[in-house]
Amino acid sequence: MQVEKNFEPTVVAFCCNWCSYAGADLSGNNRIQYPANVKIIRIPCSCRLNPMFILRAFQRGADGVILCGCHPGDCHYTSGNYFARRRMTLLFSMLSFLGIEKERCRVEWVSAAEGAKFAATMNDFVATITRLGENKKLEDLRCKK
Amino acid sequence: MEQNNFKETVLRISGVNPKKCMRCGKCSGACPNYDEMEFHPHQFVSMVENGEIEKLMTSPSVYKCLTCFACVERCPRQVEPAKLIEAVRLCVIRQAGQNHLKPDQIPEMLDEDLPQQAIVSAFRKFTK
Amino acid sequence: MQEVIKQKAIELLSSGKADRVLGWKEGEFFYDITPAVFTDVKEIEEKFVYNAFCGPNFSKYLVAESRKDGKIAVFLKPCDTYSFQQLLKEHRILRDKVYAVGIPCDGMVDIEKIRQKKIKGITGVTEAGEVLQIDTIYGKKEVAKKDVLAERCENCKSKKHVVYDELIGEEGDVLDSHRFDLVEKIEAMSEEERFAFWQNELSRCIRCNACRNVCPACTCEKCVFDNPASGIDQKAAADSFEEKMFHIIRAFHVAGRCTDCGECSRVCPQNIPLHLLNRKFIKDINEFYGEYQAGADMETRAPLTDYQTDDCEPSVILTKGDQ
Amino acid sequence: MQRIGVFVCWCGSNIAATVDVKKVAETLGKEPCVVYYENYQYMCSEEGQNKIINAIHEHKLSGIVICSCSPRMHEATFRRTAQKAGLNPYMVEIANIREQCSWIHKDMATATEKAIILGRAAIAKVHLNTPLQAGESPVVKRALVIGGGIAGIQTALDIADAGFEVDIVEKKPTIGGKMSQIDKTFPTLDCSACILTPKMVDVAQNEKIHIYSYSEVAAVKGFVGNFDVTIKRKARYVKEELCTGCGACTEKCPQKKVPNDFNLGLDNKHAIYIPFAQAVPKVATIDPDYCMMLKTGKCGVCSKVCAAGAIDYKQQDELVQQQYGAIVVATGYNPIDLKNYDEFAYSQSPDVVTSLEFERLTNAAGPTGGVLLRPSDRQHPHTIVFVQCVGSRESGEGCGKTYCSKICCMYTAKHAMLTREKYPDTEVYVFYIDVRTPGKNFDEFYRRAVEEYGVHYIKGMVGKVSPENGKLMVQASDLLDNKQLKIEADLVVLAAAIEPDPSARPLATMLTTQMDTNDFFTEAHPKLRPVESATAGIFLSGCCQGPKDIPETVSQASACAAKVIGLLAKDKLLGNPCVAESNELMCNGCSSCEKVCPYGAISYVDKEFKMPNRTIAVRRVANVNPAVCQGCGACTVACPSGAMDLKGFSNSQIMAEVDAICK
Repeated sequence: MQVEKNFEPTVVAFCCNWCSYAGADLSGNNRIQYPANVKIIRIPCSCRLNPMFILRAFQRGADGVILCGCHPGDCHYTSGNYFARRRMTLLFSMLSFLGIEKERCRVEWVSAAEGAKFAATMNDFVATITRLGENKKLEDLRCKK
Repeated sequence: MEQNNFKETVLRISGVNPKKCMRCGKCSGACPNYDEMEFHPHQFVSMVENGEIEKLMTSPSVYKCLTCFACVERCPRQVEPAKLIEAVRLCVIRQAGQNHLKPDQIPEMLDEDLPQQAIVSAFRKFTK
Repeated sequence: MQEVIKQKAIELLSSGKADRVLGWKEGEFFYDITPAVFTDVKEIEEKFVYNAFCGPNFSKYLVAESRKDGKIAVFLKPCDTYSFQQLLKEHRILRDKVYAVGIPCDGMVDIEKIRQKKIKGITGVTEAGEVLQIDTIYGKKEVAKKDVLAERCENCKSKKHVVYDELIGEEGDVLDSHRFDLVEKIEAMSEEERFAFWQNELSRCIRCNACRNVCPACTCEKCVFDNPASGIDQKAAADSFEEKMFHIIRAFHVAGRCTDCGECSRVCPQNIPLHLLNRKFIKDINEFYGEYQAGADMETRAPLTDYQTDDCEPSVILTKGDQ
Repeated sequence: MQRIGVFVCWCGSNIAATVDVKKVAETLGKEPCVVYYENYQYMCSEEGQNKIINAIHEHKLSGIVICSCSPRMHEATFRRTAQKAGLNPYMVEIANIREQCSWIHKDMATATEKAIILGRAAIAKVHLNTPLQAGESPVVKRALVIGGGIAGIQTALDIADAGFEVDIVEKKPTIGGKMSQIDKTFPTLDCSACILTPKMVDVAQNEKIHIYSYSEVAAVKGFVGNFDVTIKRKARYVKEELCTGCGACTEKCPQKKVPNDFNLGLDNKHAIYIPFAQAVPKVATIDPDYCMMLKTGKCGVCSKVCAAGAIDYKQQDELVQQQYGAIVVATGYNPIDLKNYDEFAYSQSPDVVTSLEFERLTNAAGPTGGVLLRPSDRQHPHTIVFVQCVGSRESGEGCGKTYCSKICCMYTAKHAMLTREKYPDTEVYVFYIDVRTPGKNFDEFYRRAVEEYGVHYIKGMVGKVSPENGKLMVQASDLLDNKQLKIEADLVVLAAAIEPDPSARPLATMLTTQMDTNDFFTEAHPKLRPVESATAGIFLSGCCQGPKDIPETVSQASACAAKVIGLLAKDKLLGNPCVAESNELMCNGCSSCEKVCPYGAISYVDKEFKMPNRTIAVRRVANVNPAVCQGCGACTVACPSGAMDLKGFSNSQIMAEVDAICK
């Protein structure tokens, strides 16, 4: 795919309040850089992420969506991320089945102590999305300005 | 068979994971033929883990094991030492002759009166 | 078989075991069978049918019917019993208001498949064992029934009735079907091919909502697509994305609850193979979390309301090759 | 229509050095419904907070957005500020432009642009915010302790000491638990009864404590602060309030062949019994499986000899209903059943005993009067073999437990030491895999057993025990000397693994608390909340949470009491208002949400709905208990109709944020 030179992807990161949002804060505290393309939305738990939100993001022009939550077994609510894991696995599989680039969505477990991992994950994810280029398959054209 | 692959071979044949051993010695405690052995069941496990297979292969201990499976039965961590010993024995057999018998040697050994089944089982045994 | 079932319907009604009977009657055309609630014997004698076009799955009607006064008798084909039990499991049907009669089924016929055999002007179809005798305005024709079975019946998953009060005929078995073959074929395509395939299929969607309206898993009191507060309400598909979004969300909503009854594809006026989306979820669930058949029993937890601590990670999708 | 105020903080230079705060404020000021904007050096300072308060008053703001540091830092601060100004605290949203913007970006243009987008998302969300009120629920000032062992006793005493009513439910006829069966305690070797029974008396005499002995919890409803518990008082056929515990009945009862469970079946008791002399309550109990009167209607001796007239053969099980603010689980442990360890001949020889049985054999109040005698022939044993780790630390594929039972190393050292002290002519062998002695004075204790008392510690597991000619042949390997030993022993003592009491599993279901695969209760956090369960208002004390020795159990019991007191001291509980809420009109009653709720906060009710044509339909709908819901949102996604939504993180709010970011 031809990558535009100055393509700046829009990446939405859903972070659970207890681990990953804190992990993102920690990467800030430690001044570890990651691209400004990433915009974080705080949710109480990874299990709060409705697949609808991911589709909505793509519809409105996001190029990549990533969900970060507590590591399996460490969920603040004991089992939320286990449910999220099943839901996301099935959703991603379906998107891939429909021919959507499967790298556009990702789930990563980031603990409150893993500031460096958060930044590394975001660097890698943004690089992947930049390589994939603009999300055309899932975009609602009406929303394009 | 390559020499340095002995450990891998033993692990593959036996399906045993010696890392599960917690060195409790219940296998050796349970072994009815302990006194006859140079290396005891628990040593088998640690020696396999340390890769000292050749030492085991040349030890008579391998043949002192009665294969009673008391150690397998009693092991609290399902390490199954007897299966390791059996695997070492197989290593010895395999190394000894690769194939004791080749198929083209069979016709000349045939005897009219020899039952078919005996030929087949002999072939199995000697090619092990 | 039609007579046996008809007599049973009459018996249930006249004995007072049921106040209403949910059965099939002819619609506009002989092959266009519609569900009907019968309340008197005469009506049953005149109109009740059971033939190779009785596709409609009654389970969904029972959500409303079981809440009315009196008891309703219903005839359920093996695959219908799965939907019925799934709805029981979700507390959508009041069990004690329903008298369920399991009836045998040896496959429903797809009229389109007969037409595809260049048989035109069809005026009637009669079953004669393995063969269908077709009356047309050009004379009589014959086709083998197995050649014109609906897709879901070709790949019938079960002849077993999982729940009933009474069974007509003998109990069948769960079958080994090849229902995932086409899903596997699509999985084996390249990403671009898959996209093109679905683009071609889904772009035909006219958002008539027939698939949703017929689906026995879609019994929501208010559907998210009709709810302005949901943020995804749509009355019509404005572009290609919305078709996808509609069908992805619909498939996701019924994931783990869809019994693979195939009604969605049966009613689609645009012949979109919608059941493939549901089957993809069923196949994934089976592969990732162990075999699960929605509606097969009342106890097993639905896969999306359950988990194992060692479930696979979503990244499993990435490593599945190009699917 | 909202009237929104935007406040951009510089955080000194932390934000202002990389983000053009003025531009952010001005740009966001142009957003719809934003009627006021400002930027200031330190928004969280008193001066900054006053600016916010003034702006709320002056511009009649209905919602505010603060672009500042992480909400994990100052969300609570700014919510209080809003509240001071009379604005609902949940009308505040924070855009995190420090940790997630200025600190990670270097280019000012990029950072400013991102800060604006983050601000926009916060504004989009606050548009849809609604004032939330934290629900209040009253607290019943009474605690329930389930289990009357040392854990339950200590917790109850501490709670009662703080002035709250406590009920103990104990399934046995007396409280005391396992500790009452133990002879001496390590590492100080003080007599167990001497330290336990005074506590039991304290419990009995404490006006705040009520004991339901010979009782079980039958049902639990409700939630933190308001549990509704049904207690089943099993019929003991003796009127508790009349019985004086004189013991006349137990002496005269003709049925003497009842296995004495208090002595683990090592001797017999009567069909009417008091478990031991210091039992609390000291009340007789009839064993209905053995009492001739109850079985055949012929006897009645106890009734005749009872001067108090306390015997009541017609007594029935009784259900008691009681409200509690907090529930403490202290169900304790049991040694595992050794039926699968036939290599140790436990079922073949009475001289192979568990450690708990050994305790009874050495206890002055035990079946042998404290003289160590073999159960088989009542002879003094001269060689005793102790086997450690029986059923502990196994791979989990067999019948044993994967965990270390923790207490066995120490009590075995104690047994070995006491035996050598009392009977120096006895040879004592301890077969161990590892000796684990972390604890104050623990390793010293073990070393004393070896060095001063001459206990033979041998590394290696026993492989086989076989009874031969009245002796026990113990075959084991000595791993360090690399030889196999055959010891002719008189008595073999097995340190059986301990497991949670079987009553714990059904109790966990009733309490909607979580358990691990070994049936130990799971604590809310393994490090920081070790005595609370994940379910609010349910606390864990003692071995029900994991293997523990007495000192550890007592300290956990007191910690548990502190948590309970903290809860009961409140008159009202203020909930987290960001909880799930079900829209009854849309709910299908399908139970999907209930299945994913980790707290059991969702229940179902049949509700009447007015339908067209004046008809009424009854539908099953979900009901969220806001006091129990913790606001994770799992239910909102499980709900197919979208009836379930989460306050503070609603579907529309999150989608508004998505839209603002993706624009």
